[in-house]
Amino acid sequence: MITAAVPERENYLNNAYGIKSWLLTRDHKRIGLLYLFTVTLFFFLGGAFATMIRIELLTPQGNFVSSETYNKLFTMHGVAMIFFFLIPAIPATLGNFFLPMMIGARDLAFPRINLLSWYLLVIGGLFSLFAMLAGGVDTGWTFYTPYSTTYSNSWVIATALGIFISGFSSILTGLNFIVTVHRMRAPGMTWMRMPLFVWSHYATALIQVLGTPVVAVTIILLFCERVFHIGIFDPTLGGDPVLFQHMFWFYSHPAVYIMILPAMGIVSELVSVFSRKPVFGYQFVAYASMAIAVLGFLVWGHHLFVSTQSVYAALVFSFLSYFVAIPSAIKVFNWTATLYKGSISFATPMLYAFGFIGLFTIGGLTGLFVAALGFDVHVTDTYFVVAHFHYIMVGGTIMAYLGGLHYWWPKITGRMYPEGWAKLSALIIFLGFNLTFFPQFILGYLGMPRRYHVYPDEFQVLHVLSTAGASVLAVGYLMPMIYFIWSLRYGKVASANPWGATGLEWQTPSPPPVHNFDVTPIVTHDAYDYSTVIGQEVEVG
Amino acid sequence: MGKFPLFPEQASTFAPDVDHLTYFLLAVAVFFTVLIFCSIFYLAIRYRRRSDGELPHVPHGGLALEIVWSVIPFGITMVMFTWGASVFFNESRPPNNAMPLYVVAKQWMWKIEHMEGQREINELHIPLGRAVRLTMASEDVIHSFYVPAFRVKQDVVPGKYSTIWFQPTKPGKYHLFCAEFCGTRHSGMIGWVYVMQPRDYQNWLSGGAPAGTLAESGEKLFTDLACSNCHKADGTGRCPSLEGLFGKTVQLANGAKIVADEPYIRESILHPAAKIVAGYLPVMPTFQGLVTEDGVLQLIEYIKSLGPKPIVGGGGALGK
Amino acid sequence: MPANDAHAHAESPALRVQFDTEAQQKDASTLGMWLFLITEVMFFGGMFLVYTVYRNAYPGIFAIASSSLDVYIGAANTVVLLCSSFTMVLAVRAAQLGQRKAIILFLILTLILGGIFLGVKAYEWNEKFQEHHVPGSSFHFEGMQPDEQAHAQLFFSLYFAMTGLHALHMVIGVGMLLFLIRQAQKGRYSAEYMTPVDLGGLYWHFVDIIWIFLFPLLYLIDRHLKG
Amino acid sequence: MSEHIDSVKTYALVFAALIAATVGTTAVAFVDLGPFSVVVALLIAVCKMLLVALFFMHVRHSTRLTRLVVLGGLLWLLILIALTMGDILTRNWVGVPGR
Ligand code: HEA
Ligand code: HEA
Ligand code: HEC
Ligand code: CUA
Ligand SMILES: [Cu+2]
Repeated sequence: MITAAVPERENYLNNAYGIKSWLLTRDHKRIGLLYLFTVTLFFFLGGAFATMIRIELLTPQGNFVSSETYNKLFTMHGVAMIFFFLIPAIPATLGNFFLPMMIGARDLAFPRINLLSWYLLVIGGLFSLFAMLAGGVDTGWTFYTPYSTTYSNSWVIATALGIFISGFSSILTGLNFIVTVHRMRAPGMTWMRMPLFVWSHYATALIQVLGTPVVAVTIILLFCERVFHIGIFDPTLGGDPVLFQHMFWFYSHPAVYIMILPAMGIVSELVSVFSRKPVFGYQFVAYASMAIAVLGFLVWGHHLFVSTQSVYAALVFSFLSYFVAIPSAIKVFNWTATLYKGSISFATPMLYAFGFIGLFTIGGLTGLFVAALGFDVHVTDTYFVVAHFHYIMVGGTIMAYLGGLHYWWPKITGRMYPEGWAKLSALIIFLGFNLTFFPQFILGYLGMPRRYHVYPDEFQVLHVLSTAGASVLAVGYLMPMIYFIWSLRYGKVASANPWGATGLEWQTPSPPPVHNFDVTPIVTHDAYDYSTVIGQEVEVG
Repeated sequence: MGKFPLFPEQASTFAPDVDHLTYFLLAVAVFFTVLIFCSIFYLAIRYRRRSDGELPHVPHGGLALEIVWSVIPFGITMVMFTWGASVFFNESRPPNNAMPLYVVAKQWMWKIEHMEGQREINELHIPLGRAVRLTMASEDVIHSFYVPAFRVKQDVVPGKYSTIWFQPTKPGKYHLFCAEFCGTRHSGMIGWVYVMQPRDYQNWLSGGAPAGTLAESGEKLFTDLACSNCHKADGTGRCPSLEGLFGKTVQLANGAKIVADEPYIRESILHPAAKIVAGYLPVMPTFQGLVTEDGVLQLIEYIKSLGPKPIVGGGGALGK
Repeated sequence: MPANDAHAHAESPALRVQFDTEAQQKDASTLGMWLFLITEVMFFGGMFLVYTVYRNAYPGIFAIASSSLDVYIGAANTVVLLCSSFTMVLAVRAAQLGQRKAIILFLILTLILGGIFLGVKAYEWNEKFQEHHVPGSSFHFEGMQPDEQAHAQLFFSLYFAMTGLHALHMVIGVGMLLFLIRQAQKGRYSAEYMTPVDLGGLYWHFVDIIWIFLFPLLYLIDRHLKG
Repeated sequence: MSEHIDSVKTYALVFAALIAATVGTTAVAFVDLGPFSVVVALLIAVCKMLLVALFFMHVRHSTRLTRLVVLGGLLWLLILIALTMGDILTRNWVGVPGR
């Protein structure tokens, strides 16, 4: 039904060769791949730390590694996963690659700045990596003072500087996206015709631009405090340690929406394409992204419920936390409603989308649990919270990320992935995931504190289940690694639009030419108008 | 392994409160999770793609529907908020008749001081059925006092006092955890809470050989640190008398008024210049570095013992 | 806009390949600059937050510590910086009108004024060193108890952090001015293409605004107490 | 291009106003206004900021989007400070230490 791309055609991959053509590229697509490579490395690094955490927790006595090592393991796990994997994961790889294409632009507004952001991530990553190899950090990914400033003997500064530098990577990416969306849309691409993926990246970019600078300045103060001991966060010198927590979470709560919004964008695309219907309530879903981005800034204090924050502040933050739930609920319901009377395909990306919706629902609802003050007092700093955020970040974001990778793989590489293996791994990941993290809800409610590597015997059964799940999960994650690489060579050659999708990125050959489109497209339809592609030949190339 | 519980023990008055809230939250969560999962399963199978070229009809979105599924969840969340907040409010305000105890946290142990002078490390003995109020201080980093069976937790932040209270309802031995990451042996900063029958508790109290009550230790410190040189009982000289100070409203030199509670007295000892009593000169030296957090607590207890006033819990009255 | 990109690109060498028109390119750069300035607002915002918190906690000590700063030097430096903003805006205006000589002249004036500001700042800091008002082990503030010393030190920590960060931005601004002057000398800017000067102006004025707040917050706390 | 080019006179007037405000804020700092000292100092600073932004940075002539960006930035700064101070200023209200 669709013409196959001619392999010899010049595209962004074969227009130049050699390391230099990659390291100095300004093509957003190549930069996207550089990011893909980088964040994958960090994912497996973080995964290796997770593996060691899970092995350690098999026995209650804590006899696999020492306390010190264990503390470093979960810290470096959190740092690698959050700052160097999940925050850049979707925006900087798939966002970088597809956002310009989806709005019909030749590139981002500032290609050189885009390349610079990748270098910043790499430099920041190297700093933190150096810290990890040189001896590690043991403060937890939250760097609470005064432990991190006065008491810890580990590589706090190098790690924090790494995060500081990579923060600028995030800021510049966000800035680039906002300008691109405002100024680079193809003729006819009005705001209400933008794919939801673009909307959600726009909302994400707002958070990156408004939130990240605050964590940057917080890290500077942490640095000053640790090096010069000036008292900003040190109670013996008149400082307030809780102030650090406010500043940290002012960024880090919105940052969780940096991690989830792009994933929601992907899911919107997937649900639509594989039901062949526009996303139900398109406008509501688009505005919900913006609402999440804005409201997300008002709730950070829900991480401080037992921190000696004032009772009144706690009430306000708890109250406001519930407002974020509404736009999230709107999205979940609209995705579900999209299926109604659709034409639903069970291709792998769609399986991941289903997985996302289900696990995000559980993760999100347990977010509402912990936003309830009386409940949170009991479970904060226990495995309940650990389970909550892994449900959203691993069950949600990574599912969507994998879904997106499968969905766009043909466009990125010009090759199809093997469908059978992909379905199998999606299933393994789903099962392994639940086995790993569901027991942690129970553990948490029973009172198992987080960041403990020696724990009372009665928690062992659940920990063993969790570790078993993690091994299944590891297998599930390794499979795509293998078959994606395999497909580069042996995969079926992909056509321009294998899924019958409407996005502009599918109106150009796979892999796309250097400047994305041979002719700047003119947009005349809403996003997701499938009557324009189904039953009609797509002429490309 | 042995034991394999799925639900924690209920051993304080808060435990049922929190658990009821949990049941509600669970019910909501199960309802929506089942709803979403079932809808997806049903719709995906019912409307699966039957032919490659099929193009479904596009229904129009419904504003009514959007409103329904925003407003209903919103209503539910407001119940969650109110319920959670009311439980929390109870947890935040100890009753006036609560039995006071002091806790000093440090890397990596819990030190507990009873009024009668008993000191314990990583153990806390309390009588059944009596509300207990802990005033907690940290000597180094942030720790968090957590007893899962009581469903309570509160951070202990260096540089200030924090308060936690509970009323045990079941005799037994319960886990005490440090829940805030505090360094290498964070997972070793654990202990036990023993809830005893009041009679056993009395026995336990008289069992040890305390060096004297907390207030008596404070009195000794008061002389050792030479506080008594300035602060005379009759209030003569350049210094205010501390008799009956605790719980009183103090007039400050800058015009403000403040109730003399534990944080105020702590501040008066460690940062005397911060709040000057009206009519006096800021000549009191700071005792920071000269007296430990335990010492400050003993001094406070001594000053409390000077007063005719009963201990003011601060509970009940909102603000002033 | 669309079809004749190739044509537009051949016409104007400053137009980058991802843009269709110069207007689009300029709009994009300006928006990018404003967004960057917003990140700066939040960046300094963190400092202002810390300042607010501690000034609220230790108002008295902050007033005393603040009054050891020299208001007159601070005020004079404010004036210097405002002058530089004035010359900067004139440079932008000259660029808008395509007066190449005037651009260079005003940029150089701005540079000189910026240099004076930094010089005065350096002098003030040097004084602090001699008075042992620099946070650290040798910090000492006359006539205060040890615990008050710590709070005074907090004031000076914020003083150095805030003025230091501001000065860092000034230094970057000076580098930017040097670049603009070089380019202007090469005749790169004209009435049609002056985006870099325009953006440089925005940055310079922003740094000025930060100082407009730093001056009262750091120098003018309860001045009437000491006179 | 539809650019506004302000006259040198406008700029000079704005500049004069800025200098006057600087002198004013310094002078008024020596007067005891009690708690209003801070308020006055900040008000003057805000006025100066507005002058610089509106005239020197051309916000007066700029697009709605630019204004939105500026306002957004200030609003976010306000959120940061207001909600944090909301905690700090209410800390002793319940009368229980640490709550
Ligand atoms: C991507 C990451 C992500 C996301 C999206 C979220 C989303 C949410 N989070 Fe979570 N959270 C984290 C990552 C994330 N969180 C992390 C990493 C931590 C711990 C950090 C640490 O301490 O190390 C944390 C911790 C955390 C806490 C602090 C717990 C503690 O330490 O004690 C709280 C408290 O309120 C909270 C709440 C919420 C809420 C209300 C949402 C909401 O946005 C959720 C909204 C979603 C839904 C509500 C589900 C969909 C809706 C329906 C299916 C319809 C039905 C709905 C209703 C009835 C309303 N989170
Ligand atoms: C994006 C974020 C992200 C992701 C993807 C994950 C993924 C996982 N996490 Fe993580 N986690 C966090 C973010 C994340 N986590 C954060 C922020 C914390 C808090 C840290 C803190 O307290 O400071 C945390 C804490 C945390 C804890 C609590 C530690 C404690 O409090 O004591 C646990 C325990 O089970 C855990 C487990 C896991 C597991 C099993 C996975 C699995 O999903 C991982 C699966 C992946 C793999 C298994 C990789 C496959 C590769 C291989 C198998 C190759 C391995 C190679 C060698 C072994 C040489 N995580
Ligand atoms: C040099 C004399 C001096 C010494 C020694 C001294 N104080 Fe004081 N103290 C004062 C003065 C003067 C005041 C009143 C001015 C003020 O508020 O600082 C005061 C105030 C106080 C207050 C607040 C009283 C109120 O009415 O609000 C407390 C509590 C207190 N001191 C406790 C102590 C303790 C405990 C010690 C010993 C560890 C001590 N003081 C040692 C001189 C002293
Ligand atoms: Cu003490 Cu953890
Ligand atoms: Cu949060």
